[in-house]
Amino acid sequence: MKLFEYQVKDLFNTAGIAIPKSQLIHRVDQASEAFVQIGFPCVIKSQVLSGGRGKAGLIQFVKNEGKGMEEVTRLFALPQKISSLLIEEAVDIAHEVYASFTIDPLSGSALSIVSAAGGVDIETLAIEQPHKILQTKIDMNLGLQAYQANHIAYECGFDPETAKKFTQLLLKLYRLFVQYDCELLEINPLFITKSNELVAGDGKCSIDDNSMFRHEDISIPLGDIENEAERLAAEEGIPFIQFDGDISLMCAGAGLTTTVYDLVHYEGGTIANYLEFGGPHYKKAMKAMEICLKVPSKVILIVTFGTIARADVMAQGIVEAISKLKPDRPIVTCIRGTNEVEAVETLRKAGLNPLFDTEEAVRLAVALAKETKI
Amino acid sequence: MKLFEYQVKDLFNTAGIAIPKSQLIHRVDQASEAFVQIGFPCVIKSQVLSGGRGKAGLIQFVKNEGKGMEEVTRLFALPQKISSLLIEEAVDIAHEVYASFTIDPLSGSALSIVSAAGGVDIETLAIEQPHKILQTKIDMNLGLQAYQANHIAYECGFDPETAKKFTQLLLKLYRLFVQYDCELLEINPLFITKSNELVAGDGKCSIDDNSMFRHEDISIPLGDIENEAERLAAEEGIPFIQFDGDISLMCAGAGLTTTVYDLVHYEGGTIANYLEFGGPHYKKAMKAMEICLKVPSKVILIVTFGTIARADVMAQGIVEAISKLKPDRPIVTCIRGTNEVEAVETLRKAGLNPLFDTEEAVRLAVALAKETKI
Amino acid sequence: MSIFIDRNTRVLVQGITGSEGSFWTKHMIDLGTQVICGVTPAKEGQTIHDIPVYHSVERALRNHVVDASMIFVPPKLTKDAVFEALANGIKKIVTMADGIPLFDMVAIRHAALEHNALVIGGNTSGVISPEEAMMGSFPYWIQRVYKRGNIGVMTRSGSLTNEVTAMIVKRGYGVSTLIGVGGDPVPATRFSEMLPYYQQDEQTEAVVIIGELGGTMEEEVADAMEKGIFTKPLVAFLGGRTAPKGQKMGHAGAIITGGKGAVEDKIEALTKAGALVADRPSNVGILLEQLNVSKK
Amino acid sequence: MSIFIDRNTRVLVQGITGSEGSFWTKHMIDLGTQVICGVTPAKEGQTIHDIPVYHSVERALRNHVVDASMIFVPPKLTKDAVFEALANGIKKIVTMADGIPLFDMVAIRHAALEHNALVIGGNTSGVISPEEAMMGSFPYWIQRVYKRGNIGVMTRSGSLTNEVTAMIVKRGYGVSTLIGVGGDPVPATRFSEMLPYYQQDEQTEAVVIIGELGGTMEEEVADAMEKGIFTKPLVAFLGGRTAPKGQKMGHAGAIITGGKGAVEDKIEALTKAGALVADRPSNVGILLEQLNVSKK
Repeated sequence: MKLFEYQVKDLFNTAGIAIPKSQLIHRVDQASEAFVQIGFPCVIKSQVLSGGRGKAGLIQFVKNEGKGMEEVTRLFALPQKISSLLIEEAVDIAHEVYASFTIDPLSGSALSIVSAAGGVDIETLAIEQPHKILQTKIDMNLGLQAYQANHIAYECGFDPETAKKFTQLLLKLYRLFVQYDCELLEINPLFITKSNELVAGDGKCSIDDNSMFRHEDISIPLGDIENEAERLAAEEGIPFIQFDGDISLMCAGAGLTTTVYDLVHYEGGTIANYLEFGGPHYKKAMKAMEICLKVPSKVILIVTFGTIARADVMAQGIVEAISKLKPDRPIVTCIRGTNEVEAVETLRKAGLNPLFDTEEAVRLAVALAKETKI
Repeated sequence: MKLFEYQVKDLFNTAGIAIPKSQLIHRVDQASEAFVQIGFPCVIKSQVLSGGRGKAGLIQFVKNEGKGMEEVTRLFALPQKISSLLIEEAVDIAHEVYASFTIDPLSGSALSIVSAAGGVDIETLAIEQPHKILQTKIDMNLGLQAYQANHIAYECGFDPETAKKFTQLLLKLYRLFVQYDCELLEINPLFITKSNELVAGDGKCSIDDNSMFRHEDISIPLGDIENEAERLAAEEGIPFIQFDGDISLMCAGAGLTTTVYDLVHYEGGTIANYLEFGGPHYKKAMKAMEICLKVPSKVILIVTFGTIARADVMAQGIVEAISKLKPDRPIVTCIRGTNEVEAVETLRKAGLNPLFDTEEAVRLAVALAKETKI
Repeated sequence: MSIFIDRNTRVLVQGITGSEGSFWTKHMIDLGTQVICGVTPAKEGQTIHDIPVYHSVERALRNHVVDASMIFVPPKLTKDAVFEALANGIKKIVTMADGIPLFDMVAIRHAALEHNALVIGGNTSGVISPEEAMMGSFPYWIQRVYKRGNIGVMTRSGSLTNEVTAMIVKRGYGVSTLIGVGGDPVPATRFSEMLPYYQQDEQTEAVVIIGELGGTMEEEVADAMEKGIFTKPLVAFLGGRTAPKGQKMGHAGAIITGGKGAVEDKIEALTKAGALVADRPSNVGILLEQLNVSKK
Repeated sequence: MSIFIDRNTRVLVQGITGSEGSFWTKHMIDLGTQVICGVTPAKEGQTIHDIPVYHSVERALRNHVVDASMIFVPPKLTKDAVFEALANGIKKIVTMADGIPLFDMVAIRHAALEHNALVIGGNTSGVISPEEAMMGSFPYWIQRVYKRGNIGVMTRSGSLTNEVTAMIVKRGYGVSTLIGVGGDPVPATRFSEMLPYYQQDEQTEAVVIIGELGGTMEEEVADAMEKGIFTKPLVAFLGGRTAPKGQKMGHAGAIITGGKGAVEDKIEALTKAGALVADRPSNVGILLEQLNVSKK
């Protein structure tokens, strides 16, 4: 689960990592008070989970209230329905640094990634100047050791005062990383201010979904999710991503889903959404179809090949969902695996035409999507 | 640092390990109220750090208030000045178990020691029926694993319900052991009640002195220390043990001290107290001598052979202490090591007769102690 | 000869009394697997399909000699179960659960390396040598998918594996041993670590890997081919060529790669190493034919 | 030849700029020890006694080849310093601090075993080969204590070591190498683990161990003698024969033994293994004479 910037900064704050003074607002009428609290110049930061906020104009530096109110009004009025803005003091920046923790799957360790060259384009830097990125493996049975943090700090070329502060910061960041079962915990950029303080300018945190039971204090406020289908999926815990194509996918398993995704594209089709119908969700046909129907797609394509996720149970669920929800668009099924014979029978009895070959099902779905378009 | 029983039970309680209902009293007039709270029959347990409380009559089972008040009055009146009593409900015991965690210095692991045969005479059991004592090494980088606790529980022969409870208890006890840097954390006896609950009947906890900086929430209330010399030593953090012999030892180092202890006994002398004058305490001659003078000894014997604990500094401190405290008993010094020549000079100048051979010093101290006696 | 398991492999089942454990143990036995004992705390003395159950692995091993452990416990208990098997000296372990916390998988991977053990999983259907033995939950009774043959299969997926394997079988091939390394971002054992076993296995004439976007497991396979560690024909199927970047579909092992792991990179590395890469499941068998892999 | 260190041992000093580190580094050099670099964070670029200082061990090792590390950091920082040395591949480490938390020593012992490294300490004066080299803080200038010779010494004590060694020297003997394994309940290296080095060392004709009540290190020495791992003459001095049970004097490694560790048990085990046990320091030299150890 990805957290919003303001949530990540709350975590930093409780861990003793300095953050800029800021205030979160949910409505335009909260802006003036926030500007009084924060002062000018300040930065208005849209709280959305997608990347590239700067390039998309979702982060604005403003020098006075007039310009500030204008931007707040504009951002809240955007079609993507931003639910909150972080009004944040502008920091006197001398230098920017990148610091993160993630996992190294090969060695079974945590990995500290630090670059004193900043993180504006860390991926490019990784390819072009890899020596400027310090990667340090951390035995998670022992945890990050002070000597490791200290060594990293001096490898960054920091002066002793900054190095001591950076060492402490890295140790705090690692503790958070472990405490919250993070896949990724990142400060980017980490500001070194002109008065030589370390301040987290922005933060990313992705918490391992499988560990969420240990973090009941953390959640994405569902009210902050704009899209109705996304909200429904989030409520049910069903993995779901909406795109802007024609075909709703209700597939089982990440591998089969991405394969179907590819096959649809090979046939010239486009995807309206991904929805995980496998694993623990195979009995949720009703809810899954309800979500797909909220998406402006033209066809629903159901592809499975399950073992524990029994084909007959899935087929039965689909039949019930169709009978109840009376979908306004065609449904293509290709359901195989455990008890597939019974599944085919169930679908046939309900008047559906169950297919048995994935490529054939994809071709039919793409054809139907095109027909509907005409 | 050893904790009092009531402190250990407080730790158990916060960790979710059940303890009998109890109330701590400091004065006779608090007893009636405690008896009302706890009811009869109950157990009156003197809060002292020494072992063998039962045999010494310091734990009393009472069935009514008359007998209870009598025992409370008697215990508070004992010459050893017991500062608190724990009034504790009597538990319906079906079975007693021993469970503790300590350290295995060879493997660098923690060690779980459990015996379903109880712990009344665990040392004897260890020699006579070692198979009845389960010892399990725990990799402290990983911690006690549930499967280990589970295996121990079933090796004890517990039924499934008890085994599940015992597994949980052991995991909680291990967490406490680690949280408080314990040299030893012991539940002995652990009661299995007739209603199949696990209740910690008594507990021992010895916290590593070198880790006390991590446990500022824990301390032995100095007011509870009866003996004035012991209290002074505890205030200064100087290791000190009082015995009932004639010669006060002010020695440097555990090894040299025990050697001098032996030599005194070989010569027919007896020890009044041990006091650590080495390591971080070598500059504390004034306080060390003040403590020794509180002890009813006949001679003070000072033996050192230090490197970092400089002989000249110790000698200077002793001279100053003598001049200020004007001791009422003879002092024998045998101070060697770094700058020993200067030390000898300092002592001579002050009119002392510094010795240079430990055995000679011991012989003199023993002779002086006998003279003084006559 | 199959790899990892065969009819002589003596298997202990951890979590044998659970509904999944019991169900799939029966199937494992029916296929021919030698399940000899099981472990579920509090259930010692019971039997499941005539197999004796013990409170702990250590207690089971007092009465049985065991070669491998099959773990059917829930995700939150998986780390403990794997640690128990490792601590008791078991060197072949398959653990199925989907939903194991990431840091638990990190600890499992770390422990497996330290113990020099092969731990397969989590989030996998396990290991099967069709018509021989299995540790896991494969619908081996669907013969159009699980037919014995000379193609080794390694996969990160579940449903997709059935899809691809069905296509291989449709083309007239069969499978020697199929190993699901699992779909978690940190599998306990990686493709490249199993390659030497396929290289050595006489039954295996070629290997098919079913990869995914994310991670570097496919690149490591290419590396092993470049280094001559694996020299048999290899066909890879990789989904996710057209997937939008930065999105994580299901539990794809995508996220934790830092710039690496795009499907194009994998295709390039594998092709350079001499592997053929299929763009759709139905092409996998065709590519095996191109490599002149026999259909025996 | 001495053991552990000699004039060819290239020593790094961690905590070299501290008052103790600086003071004893000077003495180490004066005795002939080859101290070649030092580490103190924030002090890179400085020199101490002409020795270059680095921010970290890894940075020091970019410019120097090192055989051993001498650690002078405070007790709370010791574990980190030892871990740093171990992680950088240093296999001989001496760490002096008195007051290291127990669990830190457990972690150090554990790590030393895992790295197959010799870590000496904590709570020790270190290692000295008189008139050759030292890592630690011995008053080597007191010649009535620190004279070169053929007696290996191992000790758990500080002041008592000076006492006993002075008695050995008084009797006409000298010391080959003296190793203070340290007075903590969990020393990183134990008596018996150093015995093979003394066994091999040509300079060492006999060994004196200075034990204490508590723990089982003396029993392990007896065991090594019984097994023929150590066959040279051995004299033990053990204090604490008359000590009251259950009391812990200073940091004696007494407590953590669970019934074991009484001085009588140690005496019995050592005597049975063929060692002589002295009841007072002045007898140690006499017992060496009884064993016909030469005074060269």
